[in-house]
Amino acid sequence: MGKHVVVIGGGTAGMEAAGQLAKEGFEVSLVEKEEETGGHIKDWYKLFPDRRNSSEIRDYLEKKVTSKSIRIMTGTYIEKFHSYRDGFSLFTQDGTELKADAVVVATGFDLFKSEKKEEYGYGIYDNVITSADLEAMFRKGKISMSDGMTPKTVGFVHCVGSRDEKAGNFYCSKLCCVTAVKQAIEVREHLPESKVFSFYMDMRMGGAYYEELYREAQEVWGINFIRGKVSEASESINNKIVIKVEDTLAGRPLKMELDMLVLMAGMEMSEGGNRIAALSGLKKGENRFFAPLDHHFANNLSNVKGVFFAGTCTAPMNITETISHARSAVSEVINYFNNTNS
Amino acid sequence: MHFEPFIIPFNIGLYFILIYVVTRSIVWFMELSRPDKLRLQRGFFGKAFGQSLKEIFLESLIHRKILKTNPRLGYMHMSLAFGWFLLILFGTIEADVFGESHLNAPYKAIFFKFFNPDHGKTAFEAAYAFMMDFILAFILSGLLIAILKRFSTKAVGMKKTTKLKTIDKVALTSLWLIFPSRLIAESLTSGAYGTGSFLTGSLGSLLASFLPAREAAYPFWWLYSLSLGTFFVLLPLTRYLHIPTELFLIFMRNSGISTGDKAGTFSEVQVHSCSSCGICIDQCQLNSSAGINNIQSAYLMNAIRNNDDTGEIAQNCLLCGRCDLKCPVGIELSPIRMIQRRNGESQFNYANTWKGYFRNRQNQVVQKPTSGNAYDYLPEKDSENADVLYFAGCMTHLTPSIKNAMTTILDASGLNWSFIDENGGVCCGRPLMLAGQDKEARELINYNSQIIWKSGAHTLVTSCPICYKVFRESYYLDVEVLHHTQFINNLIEEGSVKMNFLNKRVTYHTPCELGRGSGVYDEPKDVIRHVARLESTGFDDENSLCCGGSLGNIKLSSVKRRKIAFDVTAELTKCNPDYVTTACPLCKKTLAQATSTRVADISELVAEAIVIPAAKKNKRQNLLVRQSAGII
Amino acid sequence: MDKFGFAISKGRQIDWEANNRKVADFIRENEPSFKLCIACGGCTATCTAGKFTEFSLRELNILIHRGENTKPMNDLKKCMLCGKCTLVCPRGVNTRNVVFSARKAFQIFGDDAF
Amino acid sequence: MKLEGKKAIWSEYQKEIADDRFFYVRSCVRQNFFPGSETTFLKIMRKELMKDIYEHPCHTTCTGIGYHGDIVPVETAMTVVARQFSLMTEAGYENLLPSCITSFGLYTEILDTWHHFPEVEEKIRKQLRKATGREFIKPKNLAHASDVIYKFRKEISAKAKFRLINKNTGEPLKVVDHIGCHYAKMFPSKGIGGAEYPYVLAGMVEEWGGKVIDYPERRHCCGFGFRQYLVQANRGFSIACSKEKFESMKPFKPDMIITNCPGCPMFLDRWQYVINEMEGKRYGQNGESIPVFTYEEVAGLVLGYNPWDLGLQMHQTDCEPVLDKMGIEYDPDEKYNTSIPDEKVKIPGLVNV
Amino acid sequence: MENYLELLKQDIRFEEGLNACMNCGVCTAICPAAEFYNYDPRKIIDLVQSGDNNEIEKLLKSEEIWYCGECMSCKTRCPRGNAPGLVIMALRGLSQELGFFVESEKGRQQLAVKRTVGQWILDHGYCLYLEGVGTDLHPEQGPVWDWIQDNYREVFHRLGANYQGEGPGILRKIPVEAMEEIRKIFEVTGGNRRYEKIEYYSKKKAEEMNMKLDEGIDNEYFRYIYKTNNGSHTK
Repeated sequence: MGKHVVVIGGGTAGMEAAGQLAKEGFEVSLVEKEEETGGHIKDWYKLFPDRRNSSEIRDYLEKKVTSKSIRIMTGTYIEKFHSYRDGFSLFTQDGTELKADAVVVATGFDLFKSEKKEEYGYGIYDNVITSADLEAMFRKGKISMSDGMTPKTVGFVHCVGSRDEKAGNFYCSKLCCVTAVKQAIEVREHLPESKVFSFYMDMRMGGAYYEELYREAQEVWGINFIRGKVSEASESINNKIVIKVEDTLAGRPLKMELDMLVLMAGMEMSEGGNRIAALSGLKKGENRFFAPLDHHFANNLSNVKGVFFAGTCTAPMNITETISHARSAVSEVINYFNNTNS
Repeated sequence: MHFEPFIIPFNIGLYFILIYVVTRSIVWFMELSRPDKLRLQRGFFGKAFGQSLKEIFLESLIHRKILKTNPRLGYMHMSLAFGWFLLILFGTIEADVFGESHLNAPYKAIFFKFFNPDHGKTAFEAAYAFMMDFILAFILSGLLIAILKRFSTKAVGMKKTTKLKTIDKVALTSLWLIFPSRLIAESLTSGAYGTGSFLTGSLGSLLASFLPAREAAYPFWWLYSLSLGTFFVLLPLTRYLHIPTELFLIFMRNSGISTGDKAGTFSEVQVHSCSSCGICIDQCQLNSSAGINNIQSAYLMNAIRNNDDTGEIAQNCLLCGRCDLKCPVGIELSPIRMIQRRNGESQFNYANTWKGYFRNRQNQVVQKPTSGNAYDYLPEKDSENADVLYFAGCMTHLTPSIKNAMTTILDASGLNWSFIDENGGVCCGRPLMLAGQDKEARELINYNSQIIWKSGAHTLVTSCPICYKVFRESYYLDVEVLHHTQFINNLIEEGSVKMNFLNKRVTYHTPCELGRGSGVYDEPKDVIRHVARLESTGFDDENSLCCGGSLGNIKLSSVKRRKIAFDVTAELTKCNPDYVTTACPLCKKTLAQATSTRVADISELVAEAIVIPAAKKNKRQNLLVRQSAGII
Repeated sequence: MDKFGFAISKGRQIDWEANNRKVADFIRENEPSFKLCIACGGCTATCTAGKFTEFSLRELNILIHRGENTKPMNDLKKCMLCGKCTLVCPRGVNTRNVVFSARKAFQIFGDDAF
Repeated sequence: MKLEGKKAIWSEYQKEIADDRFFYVRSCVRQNFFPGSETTFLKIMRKELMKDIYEHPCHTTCTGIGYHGDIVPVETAMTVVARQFSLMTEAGYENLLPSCITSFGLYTEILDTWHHFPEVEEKIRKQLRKATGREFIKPKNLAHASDVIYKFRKEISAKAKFRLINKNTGEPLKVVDHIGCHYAKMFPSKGIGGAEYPYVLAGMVEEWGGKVIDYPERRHCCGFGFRQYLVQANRGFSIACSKEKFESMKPFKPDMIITNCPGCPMFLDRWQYVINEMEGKRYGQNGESIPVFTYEEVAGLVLGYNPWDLGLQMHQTDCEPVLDKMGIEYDPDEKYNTSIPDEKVKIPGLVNV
Repeated sequence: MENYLELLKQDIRFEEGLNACMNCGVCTAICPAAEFYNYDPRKIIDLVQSGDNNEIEKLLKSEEIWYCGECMSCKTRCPRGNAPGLVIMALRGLSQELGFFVESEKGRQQLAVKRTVGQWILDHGYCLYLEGVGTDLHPEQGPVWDWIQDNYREVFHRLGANYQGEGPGILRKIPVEAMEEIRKIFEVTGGNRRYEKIEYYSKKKAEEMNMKLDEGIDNEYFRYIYKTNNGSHTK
């Protein structure tokens, strides 16, 4: 067919989609704003629930996009987006024009900026970090506080920037709970002496083997789960993080000193996504993610014919879901051309 | 004749053990309660005496019970016990008859061959020697099995055998050495003098053919004497104390003494009568299904003897009572276990003294902090008058089908009945007792008793065997306590209920508390036979299994409980019946989780089969309404 | 106090640092499934004692985990050990032994439990 | 502690504060407990900053304390507030400048409610008309008096005779800032620096040479809680709250406390005295209590006004330690001198807590 | 019996203060009252949103609703944009409307607030008017307060007050016509009605408890509600 499809975003969804498209005989341009492909996977160490190394997924994706019919354009972002009856013409920052018969938008997500939850003091208190920061520590293989010491008590705050009107996000980011459980276990693995606490509103373990992981965290790793949203964190004279929370199951306020506080940042529509939305007139939903035509049976289709969504640019998803969503996007692309041809 | 030093170890050992046994018996006797003392005296000088002798012969020597349950194991025990007994008996006679003097010191008999090396020349002597050899061979054969057993338990058809401590091992080896050393000693001597019968004689001549037999014999006589001596001296510290103790036990039991709920001489004697034969381990489902094999009765007895902490062991048991029935020595294992559970509340504890050669009663009062009355919060409750009371019990409230079935049946019976705990009542108290907390249990018992008294009823029907047992044994009530299977059976016999025959094949699981616990075996089966075809399983009546749900065990994890339940249901469904029936809500719940076959309480079957007389239809109607309205 | 007509109120927060959790440790030691509670409240719902008095095993579990031992010590007496809760627990917590061990712990530790 | 982080937040929470022509409304609490502060405020505004600030003789309480004491219904409070607006309109001013945080909070809340429920505003206009025949225009700009001092902190700094610096050590004074709850907790965007790290006082302190210390309970309420203090039986709660704060700030060795709320300075001041009476505990350095000031008093000290004209003698805790550290000259005898000629100076019993 | 939830919904603060609550406990965690009183705003909100009329009536008669200090810290944090503090204010309003407040020790104190602050507003136009209010009612004000009371005019004069003077200034005398307007507003907007209800129900309660309650603050009932703390409110 030799049709040309531009895939915007070189993360999990983008790479998977590009790979599948190439398999189906399309010419593909994979546009990634960063210097290398891989997206968030790059920053993650191990994946829930099976705790496999994220690099395995990355290798798989890298292999997937080796086909010569895929043109990988890293360090590139779209500046103009024109749609015509028979296709699209996209311009990158350096003015290169990409003529496309179809576009797959895979702009993914950004992590919620935790400093917005001022009361948790991210960016203010030395030992308040985010889940992403912690993954970085895992990759380095060393969990340490600002003073280089290893923490003895670590707390995880769920729902930072999710289910929170004040943060502007009403939705549940869906992956933070299981990530918190996974990270809590990893902390105990790295620091067997440490005590780990998890402050949650609801444990949303709706995925294969998520609940089992939660159980393991309690049974094997003795992680303390306390039901209540942390209200505020502050710093004591000896640099400990003092948190206030209600132990809602005991019906009593609880005060605790921690060496380290990990904020489970939620997922938000990515900056890149917003830019594309602005350029292309693609509709966004109330949750600010791209709005598929239909959430049940057409959640790869957009309000612009020939533009398709893949992955977390439409809603929080885990990697499994992202990959299958990308594949279904490709099958939608195929349908699209079959219909336009006939 | 000159003095032989090698007999010293034997003599020391012998006299030591004789004195020891006597003194210990006296101590035990002294520690008996007055009534028990009288009982024992009466028993000893009464007709029970003969009975006891018979039992001693059958059990202590022949080991009939073990023979029944496990012939190979039985033979082993018999050959050693009975064989040795014969050896001593005829040895003494031999020494009397053929020795140079009559009424010799025991050693003369034991080392007869040494002192009469050329004995066995005449035909009669030869014949006698043949008999002696035969007995020895008999023992040695048993010994052979014993040794095999140590290395492969399968050899004696057992799955597990008791584990040993060092001291036991030493004693064991000395025991094992006794007879081989005697064999070799006698053989060598015989070899030297050309005497001895088919065993010692032939082996003797063989050895003599290449050994200086006379010189070689001497060390073996030493070894023989030494092993005897060591064995006797160590005996009080090891399970072999059961050999003398068992006699004492038999006398006490036959004098009508029983364990009771406090530690005392009788429980002590029982504890020491355990030979660690390991039959209890084989019976135990915690061992066979749940892979727990360090808590069985044999280990408990051991732990008590050694004064180890029995807390864990005592609690980790289903109290199904399977071992009680199979114990060859007839030790009341479960009651002793309960004593251990109550430990901490009971005043009498025993502690080892004299490096374990003695155990005395410590009269220190171990009391737990007085919690006051734990259940003051229970409201004053007055019950409506009725002839028949129905007490569903906690567990039945988790199996409403049984509750509803019983309501149907009771309504159909036309009796004036009342439902004590229709909207949830107070626990019967047995669960607390099973955990060893009798004081608390007593509070609940009193509370429930009040209700029952006030009602003026003459019959109390329970659905839960756990309640049934405690109502019968620990409540002081002047009402007839019936399990619902018994109650239904009565109804049928009186012909006050009519039932259709459900064309179903069913198996019946006897609940522990109902069967072994309370001796109710037949009524449930009779009831079943009225409504369905009852298939037998390999585990009926006394031999029935525990479902695994038992409240008797507070330690057992749900996972292991399920393992037991799976094995049990596997047996119960072998003949793939339509229903597995039982007569206990807890059994029902436990078994139901482990099989796809429908598990039903007998009452449910009956309710299904029952023919409601027109008069009572409306009552039934109301019931259905109430049910659908979710009131019950 | 008298001079001013009031006394300074004491805080009622659970003070994690100040609390003593040896009872919880003891129970975890004796009954590992203690850790598995997800506070669903099934035990409280089915509780025999709970029919007659304020008694929530779910709450006591939490309090013990936090080292708030006073209420549990007084309340656990109310339990009848009937074992219904053990049968309904979705996480297979051996609640009966939890109560049993807790009572034991309070007996052993006495005032050191606080 | 990373300051950049806070700065980032502060930069987000800047609000518009009028530059001149303010309509000033007084605070019931401050008039009774810190009259000197309001006097000083007006003096600074008029004499130092040359601002036009008008006070209408007919303005009254906003009923805030009654409203939060739950004896004054919301509509009554709204109508009383509407009347203040109409006084302002009548006087031709549009920048409302309350001296009281509770008032500020109440005005903010009412304007917000009216914004979301215009029908309520209409109803109130009707009721005001019915009761007084008055009309009103809503204020164009609403700022608390402390906002204005914050806005002009640099100007004040320029005229400063003293700075918040320990003249012996040259170290900046360690200052605890306590913000009235109703300043920004209800509407973070209406407060300088927001609700979590309010900058309104911190800005002054930094500008005038001091150093703000950040302690765990800094956001905690002083415990006024209206009815909680007003009724004697409830004061145990009120004092417990302040105590919580003292215990939390003690390790940081603060030199002084600065507040922008009417009640707070009074409570943080008096409760130190009571705790000392009850438990013999003090929270300042070398056995003293922590001096407590209003922001006007601090501004006044910086500008070199006479401490006794600021009304520091009305504090139960001694202010002298801070005066000494700042190197301010003062006449001790003047402190309790009621300054009416040939009248015996009455010294209260035990004052120096 | 009325539907209390409906009555509450008529209060604008209730409408502002309560969207769906998800019981996260953020309010209780930060609430000063929850820290010292046996009080849990989360539970109250949950109860109110359950709409159970009997429970709400119990609540309106309870001690709990009087523990809140109205600092509004809860409003800052709630992830669902609720303001438990405002809901409490609505509950307190209704409790007084229906006369339920006298059923609780803390509720009865409303009379004390009314007869002090409330009276001052109507008499002087200030929420506080402390001349003559000495350390007998406010021992915590300490010796300095005695001194101030002893030298009231001098002290205030020195600090530039216009004490009871004409024109603007500190503690000035508020002009008669202004006071008239305030009283009129109270009449028109239900302020007086609220005052009367507090008085009416308190008098009834006083009789019921057979305590003397006549005008002013110098009587048995006032002293009782002002000083009594049965100690059941804190841990």
